[in-house]
Amino acid sequence: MLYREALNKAIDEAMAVDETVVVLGEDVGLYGGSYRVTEGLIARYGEKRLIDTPIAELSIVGNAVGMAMGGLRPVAEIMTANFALLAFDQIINHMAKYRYMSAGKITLPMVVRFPQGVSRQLAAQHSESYEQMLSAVPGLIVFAAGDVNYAYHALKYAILSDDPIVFIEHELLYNKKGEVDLNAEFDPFKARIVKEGKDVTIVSYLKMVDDVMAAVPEIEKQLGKSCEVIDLCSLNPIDFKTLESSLKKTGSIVVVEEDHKMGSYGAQIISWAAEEMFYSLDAAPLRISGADVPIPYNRRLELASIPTPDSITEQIVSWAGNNGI
Amino acid sequence: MLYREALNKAIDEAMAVDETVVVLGEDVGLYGGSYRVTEGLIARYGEKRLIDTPIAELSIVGNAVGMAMGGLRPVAEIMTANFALLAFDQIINHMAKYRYMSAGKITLPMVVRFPQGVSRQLAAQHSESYEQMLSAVPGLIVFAAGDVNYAYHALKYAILSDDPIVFIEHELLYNKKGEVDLNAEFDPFKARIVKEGKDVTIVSYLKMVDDVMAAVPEIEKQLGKSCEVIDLCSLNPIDFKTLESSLKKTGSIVVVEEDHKMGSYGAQIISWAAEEMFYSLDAAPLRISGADVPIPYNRRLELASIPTPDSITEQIVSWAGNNGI
Amino acid sequence: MNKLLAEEIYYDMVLGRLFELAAKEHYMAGDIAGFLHLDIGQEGFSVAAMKAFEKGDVFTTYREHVMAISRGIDPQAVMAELFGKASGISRGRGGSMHLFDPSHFFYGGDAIVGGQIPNAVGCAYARKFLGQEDGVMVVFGDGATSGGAFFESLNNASTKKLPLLFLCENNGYAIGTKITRVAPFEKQAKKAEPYMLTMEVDGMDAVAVYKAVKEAQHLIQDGHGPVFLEAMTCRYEGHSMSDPGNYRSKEELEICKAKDPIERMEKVLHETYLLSSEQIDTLRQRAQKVVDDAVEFATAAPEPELEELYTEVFCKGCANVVS
Amino acid sequence: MNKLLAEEIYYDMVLGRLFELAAKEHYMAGDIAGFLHLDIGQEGFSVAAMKAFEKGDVFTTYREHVMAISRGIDPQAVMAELFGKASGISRGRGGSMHLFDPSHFFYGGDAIVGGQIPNAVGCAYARKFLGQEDGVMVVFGDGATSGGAFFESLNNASTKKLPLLFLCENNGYAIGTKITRVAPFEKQAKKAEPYMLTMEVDGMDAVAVYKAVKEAQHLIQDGHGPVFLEAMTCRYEGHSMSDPGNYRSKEELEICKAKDPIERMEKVLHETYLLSSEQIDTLRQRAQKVVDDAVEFATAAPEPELEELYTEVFCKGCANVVS
Ligand SMILES: Cc1ncc(C[n+]2csc(CCOP(=O)(O)OP(=O)(O)O)c2C)c(N)n1
Ligand SMILES: Cc1ncc(C[n+]2csc(CCOP(=O)(O)OP(=O)(O)O)c2C)c(N)n1
Ligand SMILES: [Mg+2]
Ligand SMILES: [Mg+2]
Repeated sequence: MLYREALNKAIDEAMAVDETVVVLGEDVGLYGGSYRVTEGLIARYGEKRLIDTPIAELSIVGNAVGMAMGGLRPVAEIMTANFALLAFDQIINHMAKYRYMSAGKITLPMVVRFPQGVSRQLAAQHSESYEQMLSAVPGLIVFAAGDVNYAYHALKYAILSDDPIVFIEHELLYNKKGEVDLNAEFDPFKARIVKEGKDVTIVSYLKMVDDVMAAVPEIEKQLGKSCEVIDLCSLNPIDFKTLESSLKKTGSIVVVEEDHKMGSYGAQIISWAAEEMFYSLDAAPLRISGADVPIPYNRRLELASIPTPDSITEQIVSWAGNNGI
Repeated sequence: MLYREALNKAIDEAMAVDETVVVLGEDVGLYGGSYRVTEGLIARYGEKRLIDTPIAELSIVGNAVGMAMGGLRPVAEIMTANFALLAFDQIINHMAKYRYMSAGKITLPMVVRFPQGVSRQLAAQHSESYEQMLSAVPGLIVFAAGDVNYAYHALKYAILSDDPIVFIEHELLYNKKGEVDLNAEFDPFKARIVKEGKDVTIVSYLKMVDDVMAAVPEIEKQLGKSCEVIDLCSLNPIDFKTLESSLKKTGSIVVVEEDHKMGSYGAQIISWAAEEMFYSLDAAPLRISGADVPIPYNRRLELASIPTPDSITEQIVSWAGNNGI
Repeated sequence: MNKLLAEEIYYDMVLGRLFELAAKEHYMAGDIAGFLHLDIGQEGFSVAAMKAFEKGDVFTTYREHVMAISRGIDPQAVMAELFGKASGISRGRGGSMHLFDPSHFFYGGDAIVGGQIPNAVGCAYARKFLGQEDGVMVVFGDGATSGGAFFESLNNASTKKLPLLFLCENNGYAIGTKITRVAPFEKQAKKAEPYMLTMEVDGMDAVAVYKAVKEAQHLIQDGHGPVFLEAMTCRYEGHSMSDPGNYRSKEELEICKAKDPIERMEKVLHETYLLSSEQIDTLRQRAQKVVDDAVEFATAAPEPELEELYTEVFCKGCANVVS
Repeated sequence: MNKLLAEEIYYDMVLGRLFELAAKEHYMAGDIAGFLHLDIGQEGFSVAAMKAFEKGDVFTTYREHVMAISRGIDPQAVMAELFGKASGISRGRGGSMHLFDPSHFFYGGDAIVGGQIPNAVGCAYARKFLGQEDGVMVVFGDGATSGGAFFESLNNASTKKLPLLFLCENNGYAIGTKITRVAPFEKQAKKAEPYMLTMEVDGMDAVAVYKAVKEAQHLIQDGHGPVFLEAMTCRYEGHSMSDPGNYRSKEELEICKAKDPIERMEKVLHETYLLSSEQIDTLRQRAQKVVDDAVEFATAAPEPELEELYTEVFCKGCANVVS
């Protein structure tokens, strides 16, 4: 199944079991979603549940908040992360806070989902990542779907849960193939150990997990060491338990993320490791991030602005050298 | 001079030397600004340069961007940080990116200023801090005025500079007293060593600098050690040189910030210390931050949600104990 | 309007006024802090709107004490909230600006100007979807009519023909800025004209407000789509307790106070419903007693426990799930 | 309109069409990537608007190649930008959606729908402030007329009586969504009626667009305040190269293509200005040559150096200042 099909299946099944689930966003209905995530759903559930909205992101989220107050389970789609900025007031001042401010009287069973990240030459206004900002907002749960199985299970969980959840997808993953394990018990808050290893812990999420995995064979070859690769999955809350065990085992940590380095999400992970696991660390932690520049259009520059399997390999190998790993 | 008077003086002098400086925002003109920062300026410079806007933050920043394109030097005031969220698209997708996207053809000599932070029982929608988000945006310079002298010099610099600059003030500092040193050479990008010391480096900014300074005598007494206190001043770019020297001297670092801990601005500082200064660190770094909750109205809860001199003392003393400092 | 209702409206207005005066007093005494926005002068508008919009959902702003009480929320729970106490309607976490009570279909207390309007649009969609026909009312000030959230909502509510009453409380000012200085015209209903039926009412006349809101609610319940009603009002106090209000001349304020909605309603009670001065006095006394009790209750009420800091942030399950 | 101008407009339209066809071809060949939004079908609108709004500033969207060229930006620099080359107008950093050239008063290329509109408002304020009387024109699609940025701008431009022309290119669709499905009416000028003079024009008729924009620019230059002009157009291609455009029926597209602005202008040249087929052909060939040269130039142009990644992010001084 493709990643986008897994998302579609999650929404479809949630809509089937609960009639109050509605989807809203630009082109989500007749068009089937710009990444085809909601394809076919309008035929099944009609225009009242697949709501094509005008281009007004503030209202997409603001209306979803009100729908949740009024008894529905809205799933709001923002076409691309950058446009979510237009809805930040509704996401941060409203969606994230009403429950707390009302002392729990208001619950907002809602999801805001969007794709983010660097795709292929979409330039500065279409290539951003906002997990850094949104994971820092108390009251929001933030999931990041790095693989097909997680995409399906976590989105379905998110839609049927009573919490306000931000669900992040990656532009380049929609056509990724993978299996959905329907039998397994699933916990969307648990980090996923993508590959076990004993010498270096590499923490990542979203598309960078694939880039890390692409780099690992070469890294292991060059270093003669084994890497444990972890997909965080839930960006807030963070499954620190899983990180802790891994770090205790390996004594080192590398975070790989696509976003700009300055003030990045990964800084939180490294900061945690330094604060809480200092005496388990045998080496300086390493953060591999994007460059601190708006994303340029030109392909060479674009690729130079984000980690790639090659640059990941290079940075980890050189770091290992400097730190006696 | 009061902090707000220093800001006023900076704007006033910039308006006097450059006729293209205009100020726009809600209640900045006739009313003189809700924190009286622009008091008296409309009488001097008229309605065309002190522009009272309607309540439309997206347009306040969006218009300022256009004014800068059209040949003015706008200084946009957002009444409180939370409302800046409404303008995040203009700040992040436009103000921060036009120069880069246009390959330098467009320059935006503009400032967006706002107060932030926990004041006194203003509750969840009026108590937030956004340095975490805005410092992570490539293309924006972010200043945080922690004292009167910096407020004056850095704001004047910001207004007369050709860069897009976010200028952060703190709700509780407007009536703070201090001297402005008019003779000294001033570099707004340089961190300020508020107090020298040799055993522990404490990094902070905005109002927390005062809280740290209030805590330091007791900390030093209890520990029998001396603290070096640094006010970061420029949050992006960061004056890592000053941090580096201090850290090399003390071998330890504590960051104190008011914002929620998860994904905070301070995580960037700790992450840098762990990545770049690991082998100079004698102890696990410590990050003292606000609680991961929306800010509650009740005063006891509100105080419990942010660091105070007492809690700073307590945390540093207990950390020192655990780390053999 | 029958006599009972007229009395009730008058009583609520007086209750509102006295409540606000008590809040003001206790703000100055330090029992209440933060931003405190008083509704004095606008009680006719606030009360009549709540009474008229009987069923259905109400969304409003930070200037909402009188509306909350008139909607049926216990004044004690409201005053305790202003005091930041555990017995407050938001358990002391919200304060004056954030009174919420879904059991009274009251989602008041948004402090982002205009922020509640798209929420009300979404709620109207939900109610219509669920076949609940009472409609939704969203109250906002003149200051909210220049922001994107407002405009997008006009457009969206109109496209979807939602059962939504846009109720604009136009008191002429947004903090210190006169609306006419930052808008192209004085009456903001004009902005809604391309989208829906617009109406205007004297917001200092409770009876007129009651009738207008009733009429509007009937229209939206009948499937007419959204309606915009603008009520011209004025507030006597500064914007909030921290605003000295120097931007208004004494004369302007006098003209405004001459239209006092309570005195006006009193006259209606006398002249139309033939209430005696004593009967009116009894109502006042009853209201005073309720306010006194509310203050007493709020004063005695306990502070929230420190553990309250961390409740209702995340889902209950999260912590376990992760651990 | 004199003959020379008519020829020039026709020439630019053909140049635009051929440029877009070449861009399409080179997108499919992999020389251009990202989102590529073609203006085919709308050249009459784009060219005439630029020619008519002679002086003054222009702000527009991602669908701006034809406007950029018609504004006077060298087609080679535009094509090189699409190719992501160092000789591109934005040195390969912006791409198709982000063509900027202040030397031609062209601040086109915003890819946030509606995002450029408040910028244009601010620019109009600045120009008026500085006594520069040419006015500002902001171009946007029908899809932008539902977002807060647009509405706030109507209100603000009207309050300040700014010399600003709101030029709406209504092609009936925002990607796959027909405007009438998400707006309460078909013509979006209605939204501007409370604020300013509104006008409508057939966007497939270059001569009409030219006249309407000229008239509007005169009005705003005469201190009349902002004007809203809506041009009904249609695009022949999908929204961008990644959109198959299945949401439109063949018939709908045929009707649309029957109004082809280039054929129409050709007729005008023949009938009004008495150009021969040969003369028209010469214009076409000239345009083709320019496009061929642009492609050749873009192909041969160098890639940006890797150091380009880090230029113009911060102020020049910063690094030194800190170090
Ligand atoms: C988005 C936003 N911007 C600014 C503010 C600050 N602010 C609070 S109330 C207010 C004035 C609102 O005026 P109006 O809507 O007329 O309501 P009134 O207070 O007159 O009842 C302003 C500017 C805010 N709370 N939210
Ligand atoms: C704020 C924002 N939301 C969504 C998008 C995605 N998007 C790009 S173009 C577009 C449609 C715009 O339609 P319209 O304004 O009619 O212009 P047209 O493409 O038809 O010329 C959308 C939804 C965007 N770029 N910006
Ligand atoms: Mg008002
Ligand atoms: Mg369109």
